[in-house]
Amino acid sequence: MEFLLAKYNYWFYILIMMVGFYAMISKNNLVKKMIGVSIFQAAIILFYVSIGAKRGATIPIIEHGHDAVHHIDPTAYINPLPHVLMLTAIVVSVSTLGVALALISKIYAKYGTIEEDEINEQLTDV
Amino acid sequence: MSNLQAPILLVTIPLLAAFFAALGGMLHRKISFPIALIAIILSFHQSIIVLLKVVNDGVINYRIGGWMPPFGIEYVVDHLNAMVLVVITFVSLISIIYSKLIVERELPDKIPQFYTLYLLLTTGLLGITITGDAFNLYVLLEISALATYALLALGKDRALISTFNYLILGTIGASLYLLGVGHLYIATGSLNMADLFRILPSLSGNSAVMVGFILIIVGVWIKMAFFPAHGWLPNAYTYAPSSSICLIAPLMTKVSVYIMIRIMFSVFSAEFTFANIAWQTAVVWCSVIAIIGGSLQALAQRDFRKMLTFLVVAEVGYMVGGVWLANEIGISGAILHILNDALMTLCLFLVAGILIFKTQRHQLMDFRGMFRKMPVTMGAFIIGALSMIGVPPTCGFFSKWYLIQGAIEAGRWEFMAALIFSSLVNAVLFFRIIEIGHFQHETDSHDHAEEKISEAPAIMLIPLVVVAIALVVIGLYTNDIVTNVIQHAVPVL
Amino acid sequence: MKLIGLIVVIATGLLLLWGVTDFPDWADPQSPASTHLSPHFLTESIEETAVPNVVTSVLGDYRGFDTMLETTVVFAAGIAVYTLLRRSRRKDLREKPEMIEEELPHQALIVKTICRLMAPFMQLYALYVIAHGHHSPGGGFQGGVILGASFILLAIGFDLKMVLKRMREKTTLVLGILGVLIFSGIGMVCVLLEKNFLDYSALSAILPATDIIMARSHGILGVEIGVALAVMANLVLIYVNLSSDGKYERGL
Amino acid sequence: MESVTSIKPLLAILTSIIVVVPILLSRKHPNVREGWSFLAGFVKLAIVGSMVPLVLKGTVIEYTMIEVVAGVALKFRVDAMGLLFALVSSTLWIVTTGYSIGYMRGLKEHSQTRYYCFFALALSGTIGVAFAANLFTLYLFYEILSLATFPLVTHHQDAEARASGRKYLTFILGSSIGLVLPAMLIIYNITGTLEFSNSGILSAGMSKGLMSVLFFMFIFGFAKAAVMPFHPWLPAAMVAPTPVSSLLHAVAVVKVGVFSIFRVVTGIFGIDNLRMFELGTALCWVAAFTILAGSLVALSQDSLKRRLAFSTIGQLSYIVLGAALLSKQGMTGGMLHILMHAFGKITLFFCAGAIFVATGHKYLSQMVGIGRRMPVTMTAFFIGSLSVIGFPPTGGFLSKWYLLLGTLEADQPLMMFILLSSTLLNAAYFLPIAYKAFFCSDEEAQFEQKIDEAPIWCVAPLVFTATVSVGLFFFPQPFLDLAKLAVQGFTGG
Repeated sequence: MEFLLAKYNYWFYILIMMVGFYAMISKNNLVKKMIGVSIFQAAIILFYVSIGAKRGATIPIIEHGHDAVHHIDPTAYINPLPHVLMLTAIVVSVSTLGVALALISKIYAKYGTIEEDEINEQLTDV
Repeated sequence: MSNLQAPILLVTIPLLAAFFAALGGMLHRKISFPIALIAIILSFHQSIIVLLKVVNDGVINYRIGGWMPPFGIEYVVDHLNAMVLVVITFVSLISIIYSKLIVERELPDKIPQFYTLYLLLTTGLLGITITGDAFNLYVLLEISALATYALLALGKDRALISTFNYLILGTIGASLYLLGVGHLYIATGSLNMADLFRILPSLSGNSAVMVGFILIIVGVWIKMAFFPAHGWLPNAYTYAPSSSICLIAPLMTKVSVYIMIRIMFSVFSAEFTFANIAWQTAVVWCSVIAIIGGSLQALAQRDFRKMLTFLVVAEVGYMVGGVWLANEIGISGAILHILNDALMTLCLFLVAGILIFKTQRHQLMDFRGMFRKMPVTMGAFIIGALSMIGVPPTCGFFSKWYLIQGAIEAGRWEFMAALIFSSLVNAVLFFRIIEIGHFQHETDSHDHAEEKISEAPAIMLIPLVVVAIALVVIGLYTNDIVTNVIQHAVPVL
Repeated sequence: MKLIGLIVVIATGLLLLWGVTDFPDWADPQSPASTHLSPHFLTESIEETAVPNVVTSVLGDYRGFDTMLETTVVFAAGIAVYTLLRRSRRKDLREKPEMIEEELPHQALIVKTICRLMAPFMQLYALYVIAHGHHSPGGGFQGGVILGASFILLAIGFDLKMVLKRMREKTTLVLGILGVLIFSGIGMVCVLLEKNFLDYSALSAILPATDIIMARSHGILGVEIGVALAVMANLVLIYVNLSSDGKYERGL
Repeated sequence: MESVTSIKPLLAILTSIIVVVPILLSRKHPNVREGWSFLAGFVKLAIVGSMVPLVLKGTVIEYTMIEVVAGVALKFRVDAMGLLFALVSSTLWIVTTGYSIGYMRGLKEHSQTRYYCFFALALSGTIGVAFAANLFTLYLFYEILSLATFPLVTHHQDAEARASGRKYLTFILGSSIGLVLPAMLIIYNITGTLEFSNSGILSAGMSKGLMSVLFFMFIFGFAKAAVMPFHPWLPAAMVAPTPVSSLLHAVAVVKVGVFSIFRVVTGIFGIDNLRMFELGTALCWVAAFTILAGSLVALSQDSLKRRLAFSTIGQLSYIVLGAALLSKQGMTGGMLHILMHAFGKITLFFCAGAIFVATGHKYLSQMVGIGRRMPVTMTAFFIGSLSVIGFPPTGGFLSKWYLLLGTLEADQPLMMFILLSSTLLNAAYFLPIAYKAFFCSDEEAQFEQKIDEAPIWCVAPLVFTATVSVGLFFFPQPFLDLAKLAVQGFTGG
């Protein structure tokens, strides 16, 4: 129990990620697939941000930064690096989503549907 | 500290040019081509400088922002990626010249966008190759991926839906990679490859590290279309516009293979990677299936481009299998094959592009009478085909040579058999086409009046001829390439 | 297919679970991630860049190159969407004559008014977020997104034409390019000043009365402005194209 | 053995590659075009001939171009055996060029430029094999020859040519990629070199199983030697124009096959090893079977060229047998037979072609009494037959004599019996042709008693080769010296 609680963030990220992953693989609707992708990426972000957490620490903005040089205690602030990385990852996922939606919108214009099986039917008919 | 700027320039020149191509394109659509061309020529020049420097003086480290790694991002150029960089810029240069007319015909109203995306893709591939930071690699992976999606989706027929599938799988692959990097980060606290390499041996047996390794490798496999995750590639590449496929098909899979090699040996170590014999065997068998399956599928195709895409899948098997043979010769072969396969795939796709440009078609039957109509194109085609089959002195023979030597050394007869089998199938594939080109005429075969030669324009033909000549020259200089470059890139086992 | 999917998902999940067993506990101050790199950033940030917000200094300077590339990602996405969707030929525009005349947004007076009132404040706040990123949570991305959102809000509240009047297609494109150009341009200036790429300390040579440390701080600010522009413009670009299907007419 | 470095071997090979350019340029002027072919022929012969005195002194001429893989170079080495073969091929190229003029123009064939180009290329391949210093170089030129002869074999570009071309490539290319290539790689892996050495490069310590497998991979892999069951391509290739059949499928291509076997037997495996493992005897049986079966099948053929083809299959195995006997006299005989059979068989093919040009007949049943119309041709045919049968005073007698001595020396009386019985069979399928041509009643005769020969360009070459066949009986020097010298080298005597 102790063990489970100590890492509960990580258990949850896996759970969320697998929900997204399943949607990506198994959903028939292209938009739902993209929702899956978004969930998947959100889970990764959760994972990274969890890495950055530190007990008893605050956000990584140095207090009294512009006062005279004084000792800074690194344990007082959480790890900034994962946050930086995730800013990037968020942007990437938004970009991917944008391009994917553009594709879906073109697919819809061409086939009149965004259900994968119906599109495949049309393709095999030709 | 004024030091060599070539490593960063070769990436940033195409990047800046992408922006200028987009800006210039708004003024006049014809401006973007010269901008892109000049940028890629400069980048090619820089990559050669880097290669020579590495060969003469050894590894180059470049600290971006002047920060010490692992705190800042670092570029590391060693023998392995110096070679890949030259390959990328060379292929990019060849196909940008080649595709000028095709772009003007295929995408007349999207010329500036095309060149912007083209340059971004080149930047992405170069950056992936040169970076020494695991997370930076992910960002670049996404740049190249986004550019690829857009370029592929401009194609005809099924291009949209197959690009969408590629997008989903590509995103899964990249996300798994990112997740894997996260696992490494949580276990080590570092993102710099060299730093990871230093720390990881002390963490042997850590399950987070193991999972990280598996995630990264699987992610990269999906990206490179390695069996069994190869399904997306043939369709995505078949329907792509021929202007961009000459850049994408030769490079994307090769760069992914490069990432795999980089991760296996420069982040993890050879001892870690090859610790488990069962895994090794499984991967080699997968590549055997990829090679045999890819070849057989190629045999079943009637569309020239689709046939080539299945060959790309088979060639991925060559490289992955070669690396996982876990001996120096096999790995040398795989690295050599990155170079050789990029060029031969390029050569064949250039031929496909010319065929489409001239006839608007790309079935195998459309090669009818081509030997008479386009002798130069077909000459280059034959050289490319021989290289695929593995006939000396073309370069394809030599990478096969090393790969088979590696297979013998490792006692993996199944891999050797697969390679020989694929050579034979390739021989059938290409001679079938040569036969069509040689025998089937629209007119009577005993017609004395020579049919008019109608070649493609010189701007398309010259790049093709250059590539064809390169195939032979590189073949002949294999030993120099191996001793000067590749030998230093292979980890000591 | 669904069954295979399920199996793959469960297998992956189990693999990940196994990986977690060797993770350090959540929020453990002694975890490698918290002890390897981050103390350096936390303790040296002020000394080396004069930026108290460590996230900003890492984002803009230590890992500035990542940030530049992610700006490029947004740009790439913008261009990709634009390339895929934007219709320029007249023929395409004439297609699809059936447009459902949805009058609702035009009549929603309350919505319109609130949107109109909100927009300037949002933009002001966005500028604050960008400019104050050195000292408080915020920075180019966040500011850029808020800026972009203000335009999108207008587009939803009114219609696309209203936004396009204020921010033309060309302006959007130019701003998007300009943003990434500012970033990479600053990087190149550093190279021209014979330092490494993105080494802002080189800027002290051309900025009046700045030492190396402050040059870094200013460099970060310049870069953040570039990021903000690029993110705003490209988000708007993506939105406009997606919502009007590349016709730049009506929107949602 | 002392060795000299000289660029001559390379020049000899390049002559016929370079001449392709002027041939192509002068395609509009047939006389100039053929002039170039002649010129190249004489230059080549002069280069090859100029090396004779040196080699007869026991010197070896070497030239290394470039090291392509560690320990394996593109390297030429002229020794007695290679020079003997090169001398034969380049002499006969000139003769055949003359004959081609008569034949191709006589029949108004199409695509003559292509024909002469590939002919020249094929010759380069042949000389390259003759001068190869290692297995890699040999393989390279072997493949060049395979590919260069494909357009020649399928010259007519009709359905029959297509089917034959397919068979041709399947056997020739398939066996060389599927069998020779892996065998070569395995040997490289074991020994680290591919250089031919007089005592072989494989050590006696190898397991018998592996050595036998490798050995037969080579024997069957060099399918150009047409050892059964890898022979069907040869009769199929007879669809080619007769000059092609005569030079390539009596001299260049098939002799390259047996020459390669000779090289591998002596230079790779080494006579002592083969003796120890009794592989020579095994090969003897394979060869013996091919000799008898080839001769028996030849008896039943009505098409003259097919009969000649099966006769060739049998005769080639004489040479293989010569190698397999592993005795001094036997090898001398085998090498001499390369020469003797070449002149004899080419005469016969020339005659077949001349008959076809003059009368349009291909089948023996249509040639009764043809001696009345074409006495010169049929006399030459008779002499050629005698030489192939091995009847004095023709050159064929000498080689057969040495082969018979070889069987005695090797203590293989059964082989001697087979040789003798095959001689009877040879007589049985050749002599009736000549007999019926001259001695038949007026009712039987299908031709008028009026001399109407083929054009002079056709007849002169065959008269020449027939004369040489006889002449070689009286003046076998310097060929006999070369053969003896070569054998001395292998057996260390």
